[in-house]
Formats: sequence, structure tokens, C-alpha cells
Amino acid sequence: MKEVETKMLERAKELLESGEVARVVGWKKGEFCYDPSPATFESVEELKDFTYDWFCGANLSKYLIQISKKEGKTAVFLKPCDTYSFNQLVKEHRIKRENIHVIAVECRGKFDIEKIKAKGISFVTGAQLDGTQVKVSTLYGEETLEKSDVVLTKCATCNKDYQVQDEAIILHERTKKDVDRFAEVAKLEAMTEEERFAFWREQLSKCIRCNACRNVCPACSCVKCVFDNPASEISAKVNSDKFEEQLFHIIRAFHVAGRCTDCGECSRVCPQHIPLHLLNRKFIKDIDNFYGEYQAGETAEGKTPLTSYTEGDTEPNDVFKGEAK
Amino acid sequence: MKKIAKAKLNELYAKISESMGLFLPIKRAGEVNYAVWGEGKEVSLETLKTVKSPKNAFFPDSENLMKFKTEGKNIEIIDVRKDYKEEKPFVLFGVKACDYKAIEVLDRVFLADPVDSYYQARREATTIVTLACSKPEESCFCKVFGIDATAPCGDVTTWLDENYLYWQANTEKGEALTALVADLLEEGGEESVATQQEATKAILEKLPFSALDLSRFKPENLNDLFNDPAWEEMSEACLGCGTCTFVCPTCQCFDIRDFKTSEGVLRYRCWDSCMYSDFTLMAHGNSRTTQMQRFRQRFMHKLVYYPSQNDGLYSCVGCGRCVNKCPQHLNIVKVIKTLGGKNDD
Amino acid sequence: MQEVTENKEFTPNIVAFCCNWCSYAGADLAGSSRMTYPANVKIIRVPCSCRVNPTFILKAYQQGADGVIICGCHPGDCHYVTGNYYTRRRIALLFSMLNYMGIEKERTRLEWVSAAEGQKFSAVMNDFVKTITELGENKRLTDLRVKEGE
Amino acid sequence: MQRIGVFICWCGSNIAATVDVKRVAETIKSEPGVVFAENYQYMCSENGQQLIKQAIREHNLTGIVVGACSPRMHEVTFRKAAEEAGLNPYMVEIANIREHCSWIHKDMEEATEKAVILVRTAIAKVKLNAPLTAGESPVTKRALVIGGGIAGIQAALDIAEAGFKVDIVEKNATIGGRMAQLDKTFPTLDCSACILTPKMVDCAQHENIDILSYSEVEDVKGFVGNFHVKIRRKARYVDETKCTGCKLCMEKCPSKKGLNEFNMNLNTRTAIHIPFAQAIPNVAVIDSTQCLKFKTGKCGICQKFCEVGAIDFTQQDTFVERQYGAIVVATGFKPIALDNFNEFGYADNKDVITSLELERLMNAAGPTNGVLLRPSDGQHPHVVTFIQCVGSRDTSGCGKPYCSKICCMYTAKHAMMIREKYPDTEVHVFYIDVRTPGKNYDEFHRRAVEQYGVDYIKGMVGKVYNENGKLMVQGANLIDNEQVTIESDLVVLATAIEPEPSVRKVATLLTASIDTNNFLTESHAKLRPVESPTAGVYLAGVCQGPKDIPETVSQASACAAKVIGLLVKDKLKTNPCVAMPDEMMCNGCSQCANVCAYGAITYLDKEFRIGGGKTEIRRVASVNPAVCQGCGACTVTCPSGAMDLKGFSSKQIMSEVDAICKK
Repeated sequence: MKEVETKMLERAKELLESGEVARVVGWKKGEFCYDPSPATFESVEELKDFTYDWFCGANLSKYLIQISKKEGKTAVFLKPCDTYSFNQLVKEHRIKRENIHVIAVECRGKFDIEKIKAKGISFVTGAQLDGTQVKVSTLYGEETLEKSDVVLTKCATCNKDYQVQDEAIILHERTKKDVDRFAEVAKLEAMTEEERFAFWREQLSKCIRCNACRNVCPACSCVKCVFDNPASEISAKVNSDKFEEQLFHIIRAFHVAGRCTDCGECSRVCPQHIPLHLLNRKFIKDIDNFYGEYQAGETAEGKTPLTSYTEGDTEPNDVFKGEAK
Repeated sequence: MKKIAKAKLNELYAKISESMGLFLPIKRAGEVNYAVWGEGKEVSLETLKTVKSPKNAFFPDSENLMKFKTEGKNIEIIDVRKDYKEEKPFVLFGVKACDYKAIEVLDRVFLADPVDSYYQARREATTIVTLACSKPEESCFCKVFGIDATAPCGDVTTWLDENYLYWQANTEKGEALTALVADLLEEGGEESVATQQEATKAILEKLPFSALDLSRFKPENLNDLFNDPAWEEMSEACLGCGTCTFVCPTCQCFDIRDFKTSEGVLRYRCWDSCMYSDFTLMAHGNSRTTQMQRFRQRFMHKLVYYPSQNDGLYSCVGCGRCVNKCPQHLNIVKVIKTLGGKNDD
Repeated sequence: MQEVTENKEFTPNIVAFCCNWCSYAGADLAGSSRMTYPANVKIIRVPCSCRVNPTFILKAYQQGADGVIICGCHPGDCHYVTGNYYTRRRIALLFSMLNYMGIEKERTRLEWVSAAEGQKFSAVMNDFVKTITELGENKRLTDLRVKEGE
Repeated sequence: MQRIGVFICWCGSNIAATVDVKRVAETIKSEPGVVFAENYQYMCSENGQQLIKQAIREHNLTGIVVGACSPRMHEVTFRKAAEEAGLNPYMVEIANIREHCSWIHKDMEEATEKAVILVRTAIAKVKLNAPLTAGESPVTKRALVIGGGIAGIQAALDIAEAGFKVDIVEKNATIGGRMAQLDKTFPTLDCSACILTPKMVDCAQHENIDILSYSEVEDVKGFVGNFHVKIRRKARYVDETKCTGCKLCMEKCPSKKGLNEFNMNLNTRTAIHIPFAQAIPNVAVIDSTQCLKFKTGKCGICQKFCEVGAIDFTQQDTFVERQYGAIVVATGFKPIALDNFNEFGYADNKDVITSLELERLMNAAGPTNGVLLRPSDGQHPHVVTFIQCVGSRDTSGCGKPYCSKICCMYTAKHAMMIREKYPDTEVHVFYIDVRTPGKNYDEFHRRAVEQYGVDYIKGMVGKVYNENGKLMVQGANLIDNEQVTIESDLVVLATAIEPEPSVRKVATLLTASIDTNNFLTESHAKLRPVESPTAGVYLAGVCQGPKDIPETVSQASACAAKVIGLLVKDKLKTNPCVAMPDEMMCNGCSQCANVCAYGAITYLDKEFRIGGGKTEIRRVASVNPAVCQGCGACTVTCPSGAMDLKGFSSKQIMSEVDAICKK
């Protein structure tokens, strides 16, 4: 990872120095080894805080909505999953493509500090990939964990490839994972109605309506969200009733249906670890089943499944056929 | 000092629950938050940081204020406050030192004139049992605010080790609660507590944020701090979500809203976040139009505005929840480090 | 025994969204042909079934509806050419999601009813009311604040 | 402050018998915002409307709710009344307490309760109504007639006579349609061609009529008064302006094996051909699937012999784009395919024919020059059996559920003509019912039975099979209650008719509604029988429902009257209930434009103030109110809720939901 970071830094310097770009969007170091923040670098001087490591999980695409409006070109480092969001935003005319220079960067999955801490490991000072394992160094010594236990949920099933790039910094090829990203959805589908209701009731009851899932979501890029708009009659700041938990999450998932690229940021940022990606993935799975496979963000053109149709589409009353019971 | 074997804690909870409400850290769907105890609930006292702080025991996420009942062309106003006048006594159990300190911050807001009767009713009906920390982690920085994590106050202070919960009543309310559960308690434990405190203090000393410099956060520096160019950079990744606010034990902002029901309107108040784009939205528009301004407001309030009105008491208690939970890893520590140490002289 | 009596007393409240050109006209035809269906079905006229936002459906449940039915022109017969094709996709996904979240799948229904199908309209409504009556009160998607007053 | 007036109609006893109208009005009086509530026997009557107008003026009403029949019935009436009293017509809502209440409920208590809820729902909506103003759009003074059969010809002639330009688009090489194929017409038995061809010639010669034969409508945009239509002129490989119709090419063409569609494929024609002698335009067309020049590249004989040089093998389809104010659909019909009716042996026996084939066999210009000969051996048939209702009134799913309406009459006609020309021929007719209402129609049928001795057998045919060269028709005689088998030489199937299949495409292009049988839907079965619900589109002939020639002609003339009524106007009012984006909330994501069937949504970059004295440029949607039809597809696609529909706003619909759910 260090070599990748070095290359990225070199390239960022070059681009800024030559004036090819006015700014570079990447990540900057935090207080620990595991809390980098998305950041804009406008000078070589600012790049001293630049970092790219195993904890740079954040999706940078959404920031480009505002940044691409600025004068001058912006270079951005995008991981595979980020490129889908980027494309989707270009498709929706939210990012000015001509103002962005996309540098595809290597990603072999990002680590989730909360998962590491959940293993009882604290005072983490670093983490390195070692084959299928992760060596976590702490103030008290080194711990070895399985990579699959440590990566962000969104990375566990990710087989995404770069959908857009003006150049690339990739030193290690990553291997395709033999995983079914819909396995968890299928597991829920196989439950009884009562079990599913209980599952979601438990999960959604944790929701504190912090809106982190929405605000981080590249598909939730509305100028004003319906949930913030009193005129929509469904706005709310807090889930005053359990119904509002359901309403918020159903409508949010519905609004991004066909546009969600499955970047998994919603689940990453949820302070209560609600598996929100399972809502979006359900829609993706259904869309694949009913209307043919579709991956949002694969291109920056074309209609989404909900803005197109065929004459012989599945009837709503038939969606339950063949359902496990 | 008294103690109770860990194995008997459930009996303790059951005993308290017989006559009082019991609110303590409970694990539900994988996350630990304060909730009402019941048979079969998974209590997790060991959890250092509940996701939400215990502040919602006094200042719930949402509470009803009044109803407007319409019938034909008449509107009847129903005051639902009386429901709270006779608040059932309850015990808030397992509160950490930082969270306990946070209640003091809230008290200064809600119990100052005009007194918030909703808050007051619940506050008075509560016996607070605190729990000393034994395993602080790297995001903790309560020490910076003069909090001793090993000896929290409260009506009762407790310590937990592998075998026992140690119990010491500090107040009348605490004594009363002790009397209620006296049958379950046995004497002793001073030594174990002292040993634990010593060990914990050693960790606290070494915590990475234990020596944050707050010296610049004084009322006289208000303008300089407000106009500091660093805000722009510090806030640039902010999503404008309410995570920091809603997990914060001291955030006390609320909104009052109306909800249409089948028979009229229900007026309720609910948590609000200064990070939200419609915070401070007024008829003329919004006085804070950028996320930087909102971000600055939150930290200026915690570190400058609040202390300047409350005898220098910061409205941050160093619990570190925002450090852990901010989706983009922005937090008050970064603000303190960036601005706190810079003395103008 | 108690339960049986209670069930009989339960009269569900049902919201029907009907498109102006086919289903609303179909309901009119059911009326002019005197084809009865229970009074607990109340119709909201929308220009096209594609005007029905999933929010409206959830809102109906929040406000205490026990069943929601959406009626539109048969696919291919939409007055607005393609409107009901979009309805079909949106509603299919919504139904699937509600079911996934454990909301009774029988509670929400979509039917294509043409202007000439008064009989179908009446039959569909009779059947839907029967289904909802058997299913019982909507408890999973309701807002307690709305029901509080009862 | 809202001042709502509520008017509850009794509709005589239609509503009042099941809904306690007085109680509804009384209950509603206490609704917030309601300042006036009254009930009256007939709100739609002059007096009822007067009552409404007076209340609006006296009570200064800001909105009214009429609890009455379906808004599809009298919404316009009440809007006009409101407007006359100075209230915006869109401040009117109708609570449908007749079709949706009094007519379907029997219990007075229950119906009254529901009526109150329906009225409350309408009040909830009207409180959120906004005054709307209809825009104006100009009218293009030209009509398009799709289909050049008798319906299209009649409509075109009538419109042209009134002084407006008309284009007839006909997909075949000639106009004339099905009527041109008929031999005689009932009930007068006059020659079909003799009465049709003069009208065809009139069309060709009329200065206001432009015939676009061998052409199809490719695309339709726009709306009433302003349709923009793209027409494909299929390559006929003969220059229409040069061809004189001399038919020399037809004599010389070596490819003579093409099936003659005009004669129902009963004989053949050359690759280059004029469909029939009186074709209009009298211009040849080359069947490129048959022509040797196209198939092998060798030949081109016609080109050599054509004295005017009209043959052009390189011709391509061309497109004509024109503006029209009104469109008449007259796409006609075809007999259904008989694939589902193997029991009649149509596919296996040459001598089992359809009625339309018989028309050609009886016609002097037909394949047998008008002599009735069996297709199999060219012999005179001595026993002819007709089978009625082949595929009509069929609820089994094999045929059509409706009555094709014309078969009883034309079968009687055929039977009579055969008995007249060949008195030695035995004629049997199997029928389920004989339906011959109409002036001189039943007399016509009786003549067949009484004067011409046609043997009518009530009963269905189970099977037709070939036994030693004879067609055995096995059926039931319900009157004598016995099974009969009739040894026949020729069997004629009165085949059901269905709309010409291309009507589906036309309907889609025009956004005209169509029913499950592919018949275009009229706006109102009784009161607006020639108008499609799509404004500016009119229906003539069988495309709207089965009908005979006299009816078709009347309907065509009715269409023409409607079209003329439209075209004389200089401006039309547009529907103000259209989509409208809130630019402050629009993301410019283009999803709404993706679902708009009318192309009504475009985007523009606009500058917005974002506070702090700053501005930013955002891409926002913009709706052309003249093009938007108000379906609302965009409103649901819009995630931010920026797009809303006037007259059916999200707030209005949600307030209706609330009102219905309110306990």
C-alpha cells in the first residue's frame, strides 16, 4: 500500500506543479492510523498530509458535485466502487465530467476499524495485508486477523472493476472473489414474513435518524431531500414513531432504486450498524430478476430500470411467485 | 463500600425493577444503547461507549408536548405535560464519568430559568448509578476536561471487575436505593477498587489525547477563533449528517414540530442537529448557508460559547463518541488540535 | 370465540387509487351497472396510475388504512401511452420490498381495470375487501400517533 | 381564509334514495372552512347551477365541492357555472356520491356515512386547489385521415367540402378499402363499386384532398390543434407523377405468380400491378418481394416498356412531415384468421371459403368473372352451406367475444344472390340468432327466407369434413332437436371481423385508448361516440366497433362535423393541469425527461442565489405546458419531489388520503 501511496503522491505533485489541475481530491491523515478524511489539496505544500492506506474506505465521488463546479480541473483518486458512483452522477448531470481528471487507484478492499475493535483490539497503530490475513499492530504488540473478518462489509462481496479512468495507479492486481453478494438478501427472503418483520424491526429500531446514510449516499444528491422538506408531508428530524423508521428507509431505498451502485457507504457510515445495504441490494436483486441484469454506474449514459420498461414486464402481483415459504 | 457478585446482577436488576424503572446499557441487534431493563434483555455494562449517550433518559429523542384536537370547527388544546408531573421514579444505571458530567452540562441548560419542566420531572425522579471506567480506549479524553473516569459521582458510584460490582452510595437517593437492594449486597471491596483505579489511571495518563491544549478557547479569543481560516479545511469533508450530534452526550438542541393525527395535530419536540441544513431556518431564509458555518457553530458552541456563559464549563466531556462515529472522521479532537494550541501571543 | 366476533366487527379502511381514464371510469361503470362492493373502499382519482407515488401508499398506511389498491389501464392501453408501464415497475419493486420487510403482501394490490370492466372493478373490490378483512387490521405499517386518539 | 361551499345533489332519487343528502349537507356544515352547504334535487339543472352561482357570489366562496355524479359527467358543467360566478373553474371539486356511492350501496346509513367521507375528501383537496388558467394554442387548419376506406373517404370529402385541407394516408397502393372488394351491398343490393368509385374519384379530384397512398403514419407528436405527423411514403418503385395507368407494364411483366390480395388470394397478379381497375391513384406498384429485378437483378422489362419512364427501381421510402389540427382514424377491419377453427376445415378444404372470398367469387371483376365456381374444381356448386358466427360471440377464447354485426345481413345477401342467379342451388344457413335490426333489414332477411327459400337452420356446426369429395357439414338443428349432416359443395364461413391490426400502432402513436379487442375507445359510449378520449382524435368506421356501411358513413360524416367544428376555431384552450417543477429543488438529473412520453421536459442552466451573496448555476427542468398532457409519470420519478402536477399535487392527493383515513 505504501508504494501505491508514494506513486499517488508523486502524481498529485506533478499534476499540481504543472498546473494541469487546480486541485487534487484524495484522503488526508487523521489522528490515528485508521481515521483518514476525504480532503482537497490545492498545493504541493498541502500534500504533506496526503495519505492512501487500508482505511481509505470513503467514496469520494459525491464531493465532486460541488467541486466540479469550481474553476479549473480537479484530479480525483477513485477506487473501483467509486467509479460507478462517478458515472451515475455524470449520467444525472450532477458532475461536470469535463472538469474532472479521474485517476483510478488500486484497491484490494478496505479495513473496518470498528470490526478490528470489536475483536477486542484497541490502540491500533497500523495494519498491513499479509496474504489472506491482516497484521494489526497495536501499542501492545501485533495481532493477526483473517482479512475476511476485517474488511468493510461493502468490500467483502465487491468484484467491481474500474468503469472510468483517465489514468491508473494500480500496482497489484486483485483477484476476483467467489462470493454471491445477494446471499444475505436471499437468506432474508427465505425467512417467514414474521421473521423478516422481526429482523427489520430490530434493526430499524436502532435508527437515530442521523441521516448519515443519506448524506453519504452518492445517489442521494438532491438539492433538498423530501425528508427535509416540510412541503413533502413526510419530513421529520427524528423517528418519533416506529413507522417513520420504516417510511424513511423504504422511501430512501426506493428513491435510489435503479440508481444505487451498491457502493455500500450507507452501511459503512451507520453509527448503529444497520445493514442498510440489504435494502438497496434487495432492489438490485429484484431488478436483475425482473428486468434483466443491470448495474448502475456501469456507464454514464442510458436510462435506469425505473425510467424504462418492456411490454412484457413482471406484474406486481406476480413478484411473490416462487418465493420460499 | 458494598459489593455484589457479577453473577447476581440480574437479581439486582430485577429487584430494582420491582418498584422503579431501570434504564441501562442493553444490547439489541448488535448495538448497545440505554434501554429499559426486562427479563431476558442482554445487559452490557462492560461496553465502554454506548452508541447513544444516556441523555435520552431525560431528554428523549422525541416527546409530545400538546395536542390540538379538532372536532367540527372547534379546536381543543390538550396539555399532555401532566403525564410527566408524576414521573415514575427510575434508575439510570451504569453511567460513565463522561456521560455523568454531560448531565451537568444539560442541567445548566434545561434547569436554568425558565426551567424545562419535562426535563426537570424526569431528572428529579431519577437515581443515577455511575460506573467507573477500567478500560478506557484511545478515543477517550475526559481527563482533558478534568473528569476522573475512575471515580465518577452520581447517587451511587460503582466499579466493575471480573467478579464483582462494587457499590458506594453518595447521596440520600443513593442510600435509599442501597437500602432497597440491601439484601443483595455484601460488605467490602475497597482494596479491589483502589487497585483498579490505579491501573486505570496509568492507562488514562498515556492516552493519546490526554494532553489536549484548550488554552485558546476563551471568550476573549472568540472573534479570532470564529474567523480562523482553518474552519474551511476542517469542515470540507463534513457530510452534514447528525451523527456527531445525536451520539453526543451534551448536545441539547431540539426542534418543535407538528404532526397531523387522525383527530388533529400533535405537537412534539425532537432532537435537532446544528449540522442540518435547515437548522436556523427562519422565515427570511437561513443565516447559515454553508456547511462550514454549521460545522463551526457546533464546535464554537462546545468550546467557546457555552463555557463563556457557564463559568468556563466546556460542553464537551471527552467521551470520544464523535471520534469513533463520524463517517468521515472529523471530530472535536481535530478542531482542538488545530485551534486550541495556537495562542495569539 | 372472542376472536371470531372481533373479526366480524373489523371493517377495514381501504384506499383505492384509480386512474381517470380506465379504472375510475370502470368504477363509474360498476356504479351505473349497480354492481355492489363494500362501502369501505374509497376512491382517489389520479390522472394515471403512474401518478401514484409509493409515498402516498405508505402515507395511507400511516394514517390508518388497512389496505391500498392501485388500479390503472391495462398495460398497453394507457391513455398516456407509457404511464402504466412505469407504474408496473415501480409498484412491482415496492411490493417486493414491502414483502421483504415483512409487511403482509396481501395488503397492497395492483389491478388493471379498463373503462369497460365495471364488473371486474366490483369483483376486484369485493375480493380485496374480503382479503383485508381476513388479514385483519394493519399493525405493521401504522403510526401509533395516528391511532392514539382511538 | 378558505370559504368553501358544498352542494349536495339528489340526482332525483338516484342519490337521495340511498344517501341521506340532507344529513350529508348538515354534517358537512360543521367542517372547518365550510361556510355554506346546501342540497338540491338536480345540481346540474339550470336552477341547481343558479343556486351554486348565487352562493358563490353571496358567500364569497373561494372553492366549491359538488357532491353529485361522476366528475367524468358534470365536472365541466360545474366548472363553467363557477366561472360564470367569478370563481376560478379549477377551484371546483366533485365528490362522486352517485357512481361510487349511492348506486353501489344499499344501506342508507352506510352510504350516507361514505358520502360524508367522500365529500370531506373533496373538501380536503379543494382547500389545496390553486386557481389555474388554461393557456391557448393555435389550430393548424388541416386534417389527417388515417385509412382510405369508405369511412376515410367520406370523412375526407366532408371536411374538404367545408373548405379545409385534408390528407388521406392509406397503407395500400389504392384507396377504397374493404368496400371496394364487395360485390353488392345490403339491403338494396346495388353494386358496391358503382357507389364507391365515384367517391374515390371525387377524392382524387378534390383540390383540398391530398391522397398519400402506399404510406403509413410513422410518428405523431404534439396535441390537439397542433399534431406534428411524420408519414412514411413507401417506395412503390413507380413514379406516381409520371405513371399514366396504361397497364402496359402489367402485360409485359414476366412474374405473374403473385397472389392477388385484392381477390383474397384466389388468383394471381403480376409483380408490377395496379390493384384493381378503378384504383385511385391509378398508378402501378411493384411488389419487390416478387419482382425478378429485385430478386435476381435481371429483368427490368417494365422499365423498358414504360413509355413515360415511370419505373424507378432505386426508389427509397421517403418521409413527409406535416402539421395537422385534427386526426380521423379510419383504419378499418380484416376478417379474423381461422387458425383456431379447425373444425370448419378451412385450411384443408379449398371449398370452405370465407364470406369475403365469396364476395370476390361473385364479383364480375373477380377471379371467376362473377360466375360462382368452386375453387377446387371450377364446378358450379349445387349445395351451398353458410355457417354464421364463425369466431363471433365466442367466449371460449378462440374467437371474439363480440357480435361482428354485419354477418347476418351479408349472409342473407349472399344466400339470396346465389338463389337468384342459380335457382337450382340449395342454400342452407346455420345460425345461432339472426340479428337484423335496421331500416329494411329484417324485411331483407325475411325475403331471403320467404321469397328465396333459403333454408335457415338454428344451430351450431360441430364439424365440416370431406367425404368422397363432398363437404359434410355436421351440425345441430335446435328447433327439430336433431343432429343434421348436410352434404355440401361449398361452405361459406361468416368470419368474424376484427380491427385492422395496424390500429395498435396508430393508437400508440396517437395515445388514443384502445380496448382489449383492439377497438379504439370512444370518449363516451352514448354522448361522444365519435371522439377518442385523446383530444383532437376522432374515430370512424370499424376501428371503433363493428358496423356496416351506412353506419360507417354516418359516423364518418359525424367525425367530419367534429373536425370542422375544431378547425374553424383559431385558438384552443389547453389543459392547465400539467406538471410543474420547483426549480429550487430540481437536481437536473434528467430522470423526468426519461419517462415523459411527450418530450415535454427540457433543461436549462439557471443562476440561483445560494446565500451569502453568492450564486450558482444549476441545471433545472422546464415543462412545456402546451405539450405536457398531465399524466404525472415525472412526479414520481423525481426523487426530490421537485416535480409536481397542477390539479393533482402530491399535497392534494395526500390530503385526500388523510381525509379518507380519518376516523
